[in-house]
Amino acid sequence: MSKTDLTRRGVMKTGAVAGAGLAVPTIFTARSASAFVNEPTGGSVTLGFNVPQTGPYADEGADELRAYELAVEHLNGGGDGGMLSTFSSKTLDGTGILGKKVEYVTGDTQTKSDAARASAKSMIEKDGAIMITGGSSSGVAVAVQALCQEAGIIFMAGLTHSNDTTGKDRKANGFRHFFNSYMSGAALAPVLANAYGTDRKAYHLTADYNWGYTTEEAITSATEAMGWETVETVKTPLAATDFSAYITPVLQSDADVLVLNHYGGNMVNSLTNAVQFGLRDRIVNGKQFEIVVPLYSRLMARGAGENVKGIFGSTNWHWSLQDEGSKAFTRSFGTKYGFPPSQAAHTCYVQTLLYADAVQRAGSFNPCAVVEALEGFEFDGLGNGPTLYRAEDHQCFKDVLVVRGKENPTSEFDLLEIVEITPVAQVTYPHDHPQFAGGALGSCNPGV
Amino acid sequence: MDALLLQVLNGLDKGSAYALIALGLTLIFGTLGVVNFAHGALFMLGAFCAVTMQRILTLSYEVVDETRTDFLGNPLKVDVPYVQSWFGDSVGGGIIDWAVPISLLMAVPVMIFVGFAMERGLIKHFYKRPHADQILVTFGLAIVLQEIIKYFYGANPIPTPAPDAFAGSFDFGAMLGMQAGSIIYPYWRLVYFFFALAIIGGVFAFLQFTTFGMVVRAGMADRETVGLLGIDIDRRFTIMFAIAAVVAGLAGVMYAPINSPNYHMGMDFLVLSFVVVVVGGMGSLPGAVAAGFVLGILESFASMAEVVAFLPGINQIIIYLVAIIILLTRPRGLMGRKGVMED
Amino acid sequence: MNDRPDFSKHANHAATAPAYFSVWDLHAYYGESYIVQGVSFTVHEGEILALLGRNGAGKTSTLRSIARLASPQVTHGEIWLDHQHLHTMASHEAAIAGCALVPEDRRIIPGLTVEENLKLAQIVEPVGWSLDRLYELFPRLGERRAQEGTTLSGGEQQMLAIARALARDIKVLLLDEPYEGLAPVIVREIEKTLMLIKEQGITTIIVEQNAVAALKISDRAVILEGGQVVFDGSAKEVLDNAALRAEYLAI
Amino acid sequence: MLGLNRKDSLLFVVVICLTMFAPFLLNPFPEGSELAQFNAGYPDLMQRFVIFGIFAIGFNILFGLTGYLSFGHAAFLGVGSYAGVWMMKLLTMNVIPAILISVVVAGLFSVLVGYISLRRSGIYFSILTLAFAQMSFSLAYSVLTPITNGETGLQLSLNDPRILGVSEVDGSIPPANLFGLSMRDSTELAMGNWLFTFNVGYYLSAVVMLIAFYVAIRIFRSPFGMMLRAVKSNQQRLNYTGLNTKPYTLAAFVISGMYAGLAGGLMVAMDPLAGAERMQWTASGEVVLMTILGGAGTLIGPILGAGFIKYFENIFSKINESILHQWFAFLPDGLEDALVFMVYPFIGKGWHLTLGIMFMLVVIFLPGGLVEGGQRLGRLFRRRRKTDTKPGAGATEPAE
Repeated sequence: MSKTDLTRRGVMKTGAVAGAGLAVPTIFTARSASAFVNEPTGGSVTLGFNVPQTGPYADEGADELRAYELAVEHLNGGGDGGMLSTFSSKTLDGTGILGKKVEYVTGDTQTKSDAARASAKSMIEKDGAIMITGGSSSGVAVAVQALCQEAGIIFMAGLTHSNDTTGKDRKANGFRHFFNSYMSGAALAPVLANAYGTDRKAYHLTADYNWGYTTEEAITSATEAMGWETVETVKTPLAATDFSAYITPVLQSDADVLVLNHYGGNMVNSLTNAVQFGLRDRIVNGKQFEIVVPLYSRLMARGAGENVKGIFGSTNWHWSLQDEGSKAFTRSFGTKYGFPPSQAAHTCYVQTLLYADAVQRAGSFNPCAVVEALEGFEFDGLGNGPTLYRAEDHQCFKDVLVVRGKENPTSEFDLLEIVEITPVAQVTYPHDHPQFAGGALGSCNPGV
Repeated sequence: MDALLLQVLNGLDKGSAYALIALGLTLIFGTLGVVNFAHGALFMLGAFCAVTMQRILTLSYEVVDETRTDFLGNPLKVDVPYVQSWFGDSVGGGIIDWAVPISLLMAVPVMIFVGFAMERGLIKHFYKRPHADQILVTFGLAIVLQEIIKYFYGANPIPTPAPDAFAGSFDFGAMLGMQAGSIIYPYWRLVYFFFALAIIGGVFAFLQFTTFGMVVRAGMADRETVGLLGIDIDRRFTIMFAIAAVVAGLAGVMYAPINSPNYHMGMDFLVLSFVVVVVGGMGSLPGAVAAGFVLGILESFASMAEVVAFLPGINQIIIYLVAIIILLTRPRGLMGRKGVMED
Repeated sequence: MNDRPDFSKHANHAATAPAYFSVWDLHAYYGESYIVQGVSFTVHEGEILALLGRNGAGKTSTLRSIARLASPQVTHGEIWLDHQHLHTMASHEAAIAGCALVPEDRRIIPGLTVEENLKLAQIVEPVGWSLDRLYELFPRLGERRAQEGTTLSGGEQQMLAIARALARDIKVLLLDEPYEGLAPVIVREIEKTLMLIKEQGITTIIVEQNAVAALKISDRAVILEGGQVVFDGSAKEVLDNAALRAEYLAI
Repeated sequence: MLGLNRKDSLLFVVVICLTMFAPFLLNPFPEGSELAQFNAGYPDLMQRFVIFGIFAIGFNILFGLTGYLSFGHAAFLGVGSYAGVWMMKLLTMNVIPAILISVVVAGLFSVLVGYISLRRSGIYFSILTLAFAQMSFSLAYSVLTPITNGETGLQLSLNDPRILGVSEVDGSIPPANLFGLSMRDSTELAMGNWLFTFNVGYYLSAVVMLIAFYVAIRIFRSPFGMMLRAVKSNQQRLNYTGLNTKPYTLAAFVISGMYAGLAGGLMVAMDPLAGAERMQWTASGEVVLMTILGGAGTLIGPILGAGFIKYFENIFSKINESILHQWFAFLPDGLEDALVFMVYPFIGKGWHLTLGIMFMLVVIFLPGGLVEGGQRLGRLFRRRRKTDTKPGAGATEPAE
């Protein structure tokens, strides 16, 4: 078993203290002694991977953690280098970041804002993490992003799909590579119109919290622009486990499409229930009844089993993509762990690389330098084609995938097939688009 | 009208699950006086009996298919279940298809064992301890059981489909002479409802018509007097506990196809089940069952778009609201008796 | 205090046979309250003993202590029944040893029929009278055997409670307020039953507010006051001694 | 001292020392050592220790004294948090008004909930409080999103009006402060290989906790406290005497609700965010567990319980596989892997399992909670000391 010789902030501090002279018994160090918070002074730099390890998203968190470990390995020159070789920016050479060995600490967000912030704070205050990344829900991402802004740490969001993360809750120190509700709508609507026609009547079931609201808004406005009619939108409690009471009224409406703005366990259960109630066998207004799941996750598709077959949805990335970056990442992840990576793993891996590259290009770990390096950064070779990190809202703009549940999966990881790669131009929106209004980045905060 | 009928139907299966869990909780409350926070975990264990049976039946060996490749470009390894290769595709496939009903056979001994071990190993020592201690220890146990399941099965829901024979849904609309397809109800949910009725009926019959059941009923009503008649009620608790565990476990097995089991499904049901038990009335079995169905149906009604439009958020809080109203107007719940769990 | 006559002499003990049932220096608490404060007395086989005293004197607590119920908590003392030490037993063991308590409020078990209430008593050996014989003795119970026990009238419930005790093979019967709230006709009927029980050789301890009625059928009497024995003598003595009755029984 | 008896004074002094020297006590291991992982002396966790300590102390005033088991106490903490954040959004970043409004709002809410719930006792009371808290949680999560910001949680933004302050400073939200002293400010002290952090926010929380603890001692020892204990041991008897116990229990309920609000306000002062999940039943259950685990009805127990649970949550969850490998690196490879394999399920993502096992062990072997564990240790120690010295030497008690 390979030993990652992890040392924490401790050794760095020890070095610093020793350098200052052990003869002096006590040294008071005010925070302002360094240029920015947690400035790495030793031979290593610590990143904080804050993912759900308990609770319903624990498996997703585990996959994110695998990707982070892989990224650290590649940054430190281990393994096959993964996407380092396909990444258009060539500053990363396997010698860590700015010559410092990359180390990491992990924490458990529990998919709760409070716990996630506690965990992030512990990484910042105790372990001296210079960057926090991870998460598997928008609520957590927004909460941790705000914390990092206050603490003067860079936050590279993991899986967060709500418009708000780079909309009304955007922050100067926070960056999102993952796509968002608006992009899902923009990518899905034309495909849906193409497959199901433009005179459809849609019934929405929406998880009763922020992500649900933004997704519902994005999908309704995108599909209505195609000529669809929104018959009804119904909010379902997050805690609901059985959606039959929400599914049956669909039978009595004249809707011929059901849109499930649900994620995770909610999506598994609502989709399962909808299929149980025979919605997919219905013919309404002479048309076959259809179900749409705006945001797909492979792990959740697995939970829904047979029921996902033929159902459209969108996803940030899929391992079956054939570009060089995706192939390199899938090979390297698959060789190490024995199964293909999820989209959550992909976005987390890419975020780590993007951060490392930005530091390298800026020549400094200073958050403000990193922000500057990432803003307006254009790159390619990380799996979604040419991508822009937009300066105005710190959102990545890249191709979005429309996928469909596969009819004949060859394994439990091969559940989705790519229907269309929606080009980036089609999902780009102005940064002051109404669905993203109300936020302000503020200025970068180095923490001192 | 048919919308209301539909919601009654919807309430039935949720109500069945509430009723079955509440029934077991009440048995334990009523006879043993123990607040069992691990009861939801028993429901969850039942569901994972179904998952395990599915895993056992689909134990596979790998066959390399040279014509196809896997995600890394190597020849694809296809899993072939032993059962399928032994009995042929149709019979073997059929056996796998029926994994959930078959797992009932496994769940009974497993749950008896779990219930027995729990009572003898742990709960027994807590009869005379304060309720607070009982809560702490059973909550700890619930976490441990849950985490063990998570360790082996992961945190994701695991699809556990019903046999194909029950895959469709029943058209009440056509049967009642209404428009076809307006009131449909999945077969498996009907099965679940009747299964729940059978279990509830079985438990009641057992309590009503056996000597042991008579002792249990007497013990729930008045432990002191039962002791005065020379009966050591404590000794019979193990069996009571095992019965409650089996009821919860079977409820879990049959629930698996309705919603894919995950490791925290027990906790999701636990709090609501406590509310159901209290609303029904402490120590009253008919109360627990009635409250389970009533709350299940009310929850369905409250989710109707018309109701939510009128009272926003009512679908989120209906059960708790009803619980508050009932407890304030009927101090001991619907059918509770004086003196049970009031210390 | 010297002018108060000392009634607590154990004068008549030596004259009779060795005690069948005895309580020795019993102390018991309800939580913090000290209820039974060193009670001692004996009963002979086949005798009826009236345990008398005012409200709160500790009569019911003494009976409950003897039946080994969880409360009051006995902290000290011994209870012997036919060479068996009840004080070390749990209540169900005491019941098996032959001790039967008919509690004050009868405690007919709700939800059970008359017959089930009786059957419940015959689950554990040793059993006493058969159901047939009990129905013969209490025909009204036989008529209502399928009815829920708690729906019976007060008198019938009292009979059911006594019948339930007899359904077990008992050595000592502890009756707590058997006449309470009952019509005189029924009281007479119960008195008859108690005499019948006495004929069977069963020892009885009866706690009763209606001291005169209790003394009428009793052989001996023990009077409690403040958790202690203040009189121990023959029933006749109490009936004859008006001063004594006035002092401790307010009659 | 301060109107406390000798034993309580001693306890209070001990608690004062523990909280004031916490940055030292909680960082016993030198930085960089393998055991540094177990250090808890960083600001966030120390703040959590004392804040949840306040929450548990308050809960114990209700549960430990009256025996009423509230299963919805987190609602008051949550409501207090929301009020605190709104104060910071609208009025000022000074933490004093935020904390005060949290206490007041939580107090008012607990009057309402308590007045209704206290009409029942026993498990019925527990379910009523649970129902209120779950309703608050569900509504805060969904329908009340305009007030609570739903799932994301209520937080500050750059365009908050803030009447007595500024909306932003150079594009950043101004930090929460006490008359200009930022809660985030820390001073670090390096001694050899040890590094100690003294944080303004922690010391503010610690002082507040000490006051809360002192008030709790006074309540425990007051006639009011005696009356509450009487309610616990025999409510019926009290009712027979014609005494209406409800004002007393309601007062206890409101006091403990205000303690919860105080904790919520402090949480906001340390970290200006209020999320709905603070009100979920699991959060209410957590304070119940803290109190029972530490020792219900004892003064110090709840604080110990709070520390115990928060320590597990924050320290055990962060140990991952590579750290384990590092610990056991000195062993031969096979043995190392075997050990890591055995320990791994209990740490990192398995920390819940360890917590569950600890709950069970404590309640099985220490029926009085951690306090009883301490007493047993103390007795063991004292007995040994007594046998060491001569009989009769037990009279030599430490002078104050």
